[in-house]
Amino acid sequence: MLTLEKLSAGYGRMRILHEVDLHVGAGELVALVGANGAGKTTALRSICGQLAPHSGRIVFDGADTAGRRPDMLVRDGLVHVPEDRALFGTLTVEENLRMGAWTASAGDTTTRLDQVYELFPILAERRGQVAQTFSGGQQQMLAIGRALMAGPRLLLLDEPSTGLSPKLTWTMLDAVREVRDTGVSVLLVEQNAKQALAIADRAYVMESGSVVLSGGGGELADDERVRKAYLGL
Amino acid sequence: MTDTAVESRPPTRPAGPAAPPLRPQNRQFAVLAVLVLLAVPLPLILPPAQGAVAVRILIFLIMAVGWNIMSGFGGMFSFGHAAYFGLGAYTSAYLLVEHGVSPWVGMAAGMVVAAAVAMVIGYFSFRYDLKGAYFALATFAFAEMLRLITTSSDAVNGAVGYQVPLIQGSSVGQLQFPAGSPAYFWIALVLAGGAVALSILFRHSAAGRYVVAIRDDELAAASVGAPVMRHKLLTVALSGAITAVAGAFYTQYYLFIDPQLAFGSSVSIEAIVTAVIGGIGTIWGPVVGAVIVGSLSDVTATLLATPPEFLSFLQGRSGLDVILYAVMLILIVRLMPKGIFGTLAEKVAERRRR
Amino acid sequence: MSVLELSGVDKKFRGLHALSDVEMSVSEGEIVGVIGPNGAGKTTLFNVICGALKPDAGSVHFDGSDVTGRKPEKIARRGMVRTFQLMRPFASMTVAENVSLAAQHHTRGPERLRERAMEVVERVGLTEWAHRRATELPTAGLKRLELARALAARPRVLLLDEVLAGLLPAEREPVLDLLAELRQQDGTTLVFIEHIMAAVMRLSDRVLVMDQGAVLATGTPDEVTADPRVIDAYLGEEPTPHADA
Amino acid sequence: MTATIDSDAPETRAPSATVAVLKRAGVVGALVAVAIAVALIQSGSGIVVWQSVVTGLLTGGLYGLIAMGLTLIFGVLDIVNFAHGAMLAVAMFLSFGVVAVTGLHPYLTMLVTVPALFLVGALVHRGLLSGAGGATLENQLLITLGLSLLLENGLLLFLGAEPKNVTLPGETHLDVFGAVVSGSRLYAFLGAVALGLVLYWMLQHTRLGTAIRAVASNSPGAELVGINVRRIHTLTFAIGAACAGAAAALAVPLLSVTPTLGEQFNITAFVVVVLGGMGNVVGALVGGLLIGLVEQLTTIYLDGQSSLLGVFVVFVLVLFLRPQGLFGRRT
Amino acid sequence: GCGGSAPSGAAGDAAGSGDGPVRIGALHPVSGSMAVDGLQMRRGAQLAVEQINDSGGIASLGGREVRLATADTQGKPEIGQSEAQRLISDGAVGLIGTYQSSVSSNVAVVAERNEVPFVMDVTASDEIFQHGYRYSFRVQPGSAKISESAAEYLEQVSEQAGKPAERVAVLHEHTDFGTGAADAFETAAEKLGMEVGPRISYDATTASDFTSQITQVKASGADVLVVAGYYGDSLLIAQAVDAVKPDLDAVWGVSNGAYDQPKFVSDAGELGDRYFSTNYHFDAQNPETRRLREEYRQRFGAPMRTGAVLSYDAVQAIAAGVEEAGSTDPAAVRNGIARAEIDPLTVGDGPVRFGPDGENVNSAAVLMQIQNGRVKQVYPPEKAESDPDYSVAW
Ligand SMILES: Nc1ncnc2c1ncn2[C@@H]1O[C@H](COP(=O)(O)OP(=O)(O)OP(=O)(O)O)[C@@H](O)[C@H]1O
Ligand SMILES: Nc1ncnc2c1ncn2[C@@H]1O[C@H](COP(=O)(O)OP(=O)(O)OP(=O)(O)O)[C@@H](O)[C@H]1O
Ligand SMILES: [Mg+2]
Ligand SMILES: [Mg+2]
Repeated sequence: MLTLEKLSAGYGRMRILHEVDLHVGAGELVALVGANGAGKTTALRSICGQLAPHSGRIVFDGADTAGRRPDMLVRDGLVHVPEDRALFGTLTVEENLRMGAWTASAGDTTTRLDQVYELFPILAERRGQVAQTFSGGQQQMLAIGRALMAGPRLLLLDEPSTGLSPKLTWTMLDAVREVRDTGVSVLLVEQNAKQALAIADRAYVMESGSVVLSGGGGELADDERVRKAYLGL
Repeated sequence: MTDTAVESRPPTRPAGPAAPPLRPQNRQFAVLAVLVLLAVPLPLILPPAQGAVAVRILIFLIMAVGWNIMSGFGGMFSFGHAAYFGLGAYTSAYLLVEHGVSPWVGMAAGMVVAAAVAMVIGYFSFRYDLKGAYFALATFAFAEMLRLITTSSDAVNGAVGYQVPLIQGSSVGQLQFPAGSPAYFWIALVLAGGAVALSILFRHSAAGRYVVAIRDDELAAASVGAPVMRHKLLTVALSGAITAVAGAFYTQYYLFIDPQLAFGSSVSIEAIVTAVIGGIGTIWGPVVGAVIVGSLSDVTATLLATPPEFLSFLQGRSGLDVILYAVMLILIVRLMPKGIFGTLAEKVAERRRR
Repeated sequence: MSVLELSGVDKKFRGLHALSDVEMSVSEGEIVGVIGPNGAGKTTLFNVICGALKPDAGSVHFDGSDVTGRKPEKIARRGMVRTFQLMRPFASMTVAENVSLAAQHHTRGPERLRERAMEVVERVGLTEWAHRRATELPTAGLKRLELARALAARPRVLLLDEVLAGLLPAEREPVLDLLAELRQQDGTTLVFIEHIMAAVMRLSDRVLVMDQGAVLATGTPDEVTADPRVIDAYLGEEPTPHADA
Repeated sequence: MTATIDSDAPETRAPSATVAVLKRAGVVGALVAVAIAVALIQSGSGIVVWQSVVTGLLTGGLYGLIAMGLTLIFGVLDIVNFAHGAMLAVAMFLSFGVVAVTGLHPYLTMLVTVPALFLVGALVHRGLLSGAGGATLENQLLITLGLSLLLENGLLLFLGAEPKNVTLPGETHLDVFGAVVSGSRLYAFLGAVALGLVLYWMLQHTRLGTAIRAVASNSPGAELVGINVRRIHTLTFAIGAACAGAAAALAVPLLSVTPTLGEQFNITAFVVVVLGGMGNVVGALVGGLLIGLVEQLTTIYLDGQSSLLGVFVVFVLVLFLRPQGLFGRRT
Repeated sequence: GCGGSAPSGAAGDAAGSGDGPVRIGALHPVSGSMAVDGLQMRRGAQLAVEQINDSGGIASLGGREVRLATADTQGKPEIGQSEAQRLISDGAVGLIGTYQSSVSSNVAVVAERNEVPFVMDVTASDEIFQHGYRYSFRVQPGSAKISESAAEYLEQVSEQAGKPAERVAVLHEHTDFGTGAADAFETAAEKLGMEVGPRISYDATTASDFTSQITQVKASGADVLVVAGYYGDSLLIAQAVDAVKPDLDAVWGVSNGAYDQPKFVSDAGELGDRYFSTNYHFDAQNPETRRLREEYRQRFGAPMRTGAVLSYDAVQAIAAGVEEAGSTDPAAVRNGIARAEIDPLTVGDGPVRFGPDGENVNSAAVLMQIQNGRVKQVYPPEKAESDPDYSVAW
């Protein structure tokens, strides 16, 4: 579904990622963990087309994404939930969700809206509320809901548990798993390594812009080096 | 489980460039001196009509230097510099016509008044944290208020404005010379040179460095001890004072001032256009801009008044010169988004780096 | 004697309680680590201390005098200087100019100023970059620049916001050494926010743990890392098996 | 965003926003009432003040009408479009031309001016304002300024400066409790209200409108849901220009059509935009009415002063007290 | 050639020594908001030059031709000043212009310092003539003169109609032009025993509706409304008068930019009927004027305005000055102009003759009224095409 080949990227001349190789298979939930500033977000930004790579290739669904803007990639089914959620703060919940389905037909919009409301009932309850008055956790749900509205085939999630209480974190990660179970591939960036690894099929560990470890989710969770890389313990 | 060795970042430490001179202003002063010296014989060479254009260029230059200090170095985009220009013009005209005060004293008084008003406007705008387009519109509103108030205020002759009385012969003290006298150009040259010198001095002073840092990042500057409000006020005061010089000299050269000429929005626009075309936030941008903008309208007018053969169909079509001017304006901005000097300087710097 | 003292500090952003009733006291020459989950309010705390934000309630005392709500530049000039988590270089200036700007309020004359700046630049290891534009620096360089700029302002209390984040383990060492040396040689008091626990453990005399805008715990590094509340809120524990996992 | 959120705040905040707007509207209304009362004392003639109020509101409608396109552009694109007045002039000439050639009813010329200006707007945005050259405030200012000079003098060059006038067929005057209201002004006012409502409806209830608001609210976010942000920008600019087209057809019976007529409205329109809150079309309408009133009352308060003085004083006060405008949100 | 190739040195050299055409400089705003009038005036001057050449050029110089050197002031004083300088250094023996008082003020100074005569065609401000300039002349009556005539005519016409004006409301634009006219009118009217009030000023650049001002006039019970304004605002005022229908005996333009224009008649239609205007005006009784205006209409497809006729007269004045002086030395031309007498195509009390202050001693204002869709001269009787109809249309 998604393959990064020796991807280097960064901001301006500043290079953050160094020759990253990474793969997400169809229907796979892959976790990407690493410390603050390791470059996880930068990797996601490059994949979704916000950031032009310095070198290397990003192949999505068999095609190189070079030169494609995020809105084009959304049409192909690659949807990114950014770290800052990028919600439309002045729009209502329902408007946010409907905007999520910008590329979809009217019929799809209605069915997906129902699905999202079923997944996050709180959103249905608050459908008329303006997004910027939402709490952090609610905003995070809305962001994921909005992404699902586009009917993604590959979902990039950047720290969806940020700002969530432990309980909500589990709800969230459960939801992510449910999404995966419907056949959507997921690339999940989480600082919350422990929990991310628990649900992931496979995982990569990143440090200072490079992938330093990879393997099955469970395997990595037991790895001493992962504990060290993540918590510094 | 795959395992990759921990890679460290490749060492990308180039040998740094050499230290810049300790006093970069020295070179700029040298360039300024050369420019001034080159300009001195101009009024003797140029035909009188072009001599007048040259003086106009110098007035634009002073205005643009003033604007650039506040909006270029300081990043506070003023759309109301007519206020300071007008205060300079009116203060000197008022003192001269109503009280017979020498225009030189009037000029100094105008600088003080303009600086004070700039600080008041600035204080309120900064206090209420107006930024970007809002700050620009606020400065515009103040300039317009001054225009409207002078227009209806009998104390300064209302809409009629002031006409500077003609004297016989020439007098440096009265700042008046026969028509076409090179003295006007020379005095303007000294004033403009002084303005540029001030802007060089300011840019490299401790205050100037603070101001640039505040423009780049206000909070970061404050966090290392830059007194923000004080330096912003200092900047607008200096900017206002320099612009007032242009206003006072304008009055003495053109011998006539009215509210529209002094405080009209076209004055503010001229200051902006000149500085932006030249290169905002640079020492030489306003200089380059003044030469280009100041002569642009003359060139287009001359071209259209007596067009070359293949353009003869243009002769006498009104509005065409302004259209030409507008097209050039848009082209320059589109092609050189950092102004003529700014863009060229960047290109040179880039080439040097390679 | 405590050089920095916070009592009852409260800060709200609209409905968001970013700091609630924070008490904190730092003694002269002490090194205090501040940890806590993302969004716990650590940076906000620094912002309040240094005058970038006015607290809604409570007071900040520096060196015995009340500096609550004073302007950032006043506080900086008195000797309490901070760095920024999201680096904020002066984009139009070179590295050396960035640093000398911070030194210019206590240094006269361009030669002295340049010497000062170059000393500091050297100290953080940016000598090769001294005369390049600050924006050309890589992340690690920018972090160093943040540190250098703060040092150049001659701090007595230095507040560091994640200066190690983004540095390779190898790159962290000299910075840690520098910080230790600062206290030793100059007697600087350090308060630092950090997620890299190894550094927190090694450097701090005392650790302050924040969560949801409040102080969750304080103590020595060992005490804190053993505190179940801290493990629960920040460090995390062994994965708990989930319902259907 | 972890820290505590007051648990029931979200529910209460949505309605409280409307309450706040209503409260603000109340304050504004009260201030206006006081201003009118003072004017009454000052002038001593009820009918004069009443006529001023009516005239102020009618002229205000015209200002609101002209400001609507501007506020859309300002709010979504952050572009201070100095060429808006010139585009209005272009549209007025077009309207005049259509009336002169075909004898169409002036209001029907909207069928021509709106699409034409839409096209002009799209071309201007694509050609001049998008991309790096049009990125900074000062560059936008110079480009739109150059454009306004270009349009004004283009009109002058090809159509001459002779003022052109269009009369409304069947112009009437109504008597509203003693105040005189001319039909054309009333229709323009109603047109402004209608256009405001149409725009409001478009922005609030259509897919495109929601997308425009989405782009204004968070353009990276909009890109991430598949919206072509640049296209929306161009579209918004074009719609803003088309509003000038609509305004032109409504205002053409009221004004002498000259190449420079836009200058007169540019500044007032900017004041109205800031007053109403950027991007807020209904705010623009309200702001317009307010400015219309302020102008009229200024002439009563300050005899011999330009009515603009009052406008600027109000403008500066609003900027200081509420930089986000009367009905805008602070970002 | 262009300015750049003009010879340097004292102004007048080129003209004095050359034997090419005699250059007369014409400065008008042919771009910007005043462009219509500017263009009209430039063409008027052009027609004068052609007329002079057709009738044999300057006789005292052996039939040398005259040429018009034109310049666009853009309505800006500083452009006007540098353009004036350019024309002078290109060898102009005299200048005409400039329509706007602020531009004329600047050009007058340039003329004075270069010692080149400057004959103003349209320039309302009287201020310029208070400095004792030797080289400034003006063909049109000054603002004060027009206003005084307006008051006088008002008194006489209203008296004759049996409805003597007692209370006069004044509506004027708020800059130099309108305020000056209103001030002078007020002084003169009060001297004649009329009461002036209310006086209402407005900003012509922003005003777009005058209903409340006219309501104020209506409420005041004034019986005459004096309007001193430009074209657009005066038209709006007429529309407001039509809407409010105040109880007036007459609407009385003073130096008004609209009420004596054929264009106003077509733009305002019925509303403008019976409006009065006191202003300088082309002499509708003079067959020469008729011929000229006819030619203008044929050549340029628009009616010739008074401003253009004044420019025609101004060029004639300079040509007469050259003729009189027999020289192209500007200083000599100046003296020639001061001595010359020219038959004007504008209304006057006699030939154009300049007094020591530079003003045309025989300039005069005439009262016009819109009657049956035409602008007619109605007062004083010796200039009248028909009798004034002291009444209103509504
Ligand atoms: N817009 C930007 N411009 C310049 N540098 C940036 C920008 N965004 C991020 N960086 C830098 O790139 C580096 C990697 O950042 P990135 O956000 O990818 O890390 P991350 O692994 O997602 O960290 P976190 O866990 O804190 O989200 C950081 O050092 C950061 O400072
Ligand atoms: N200016 C502001 N306006 C509104 N909310 C803010 C503002 N600054 C911070 N916040 C919010 O306050 C909370 C605390 O933020 P703060 O930056 O202090 O966290 P932190 O502890 O430094 O987190 P991190 O470890 O991610 O840096 C966050 O929810 C943040 O979104
Ligand atoms: Mg991240
Ligand atoms: Mg932080």
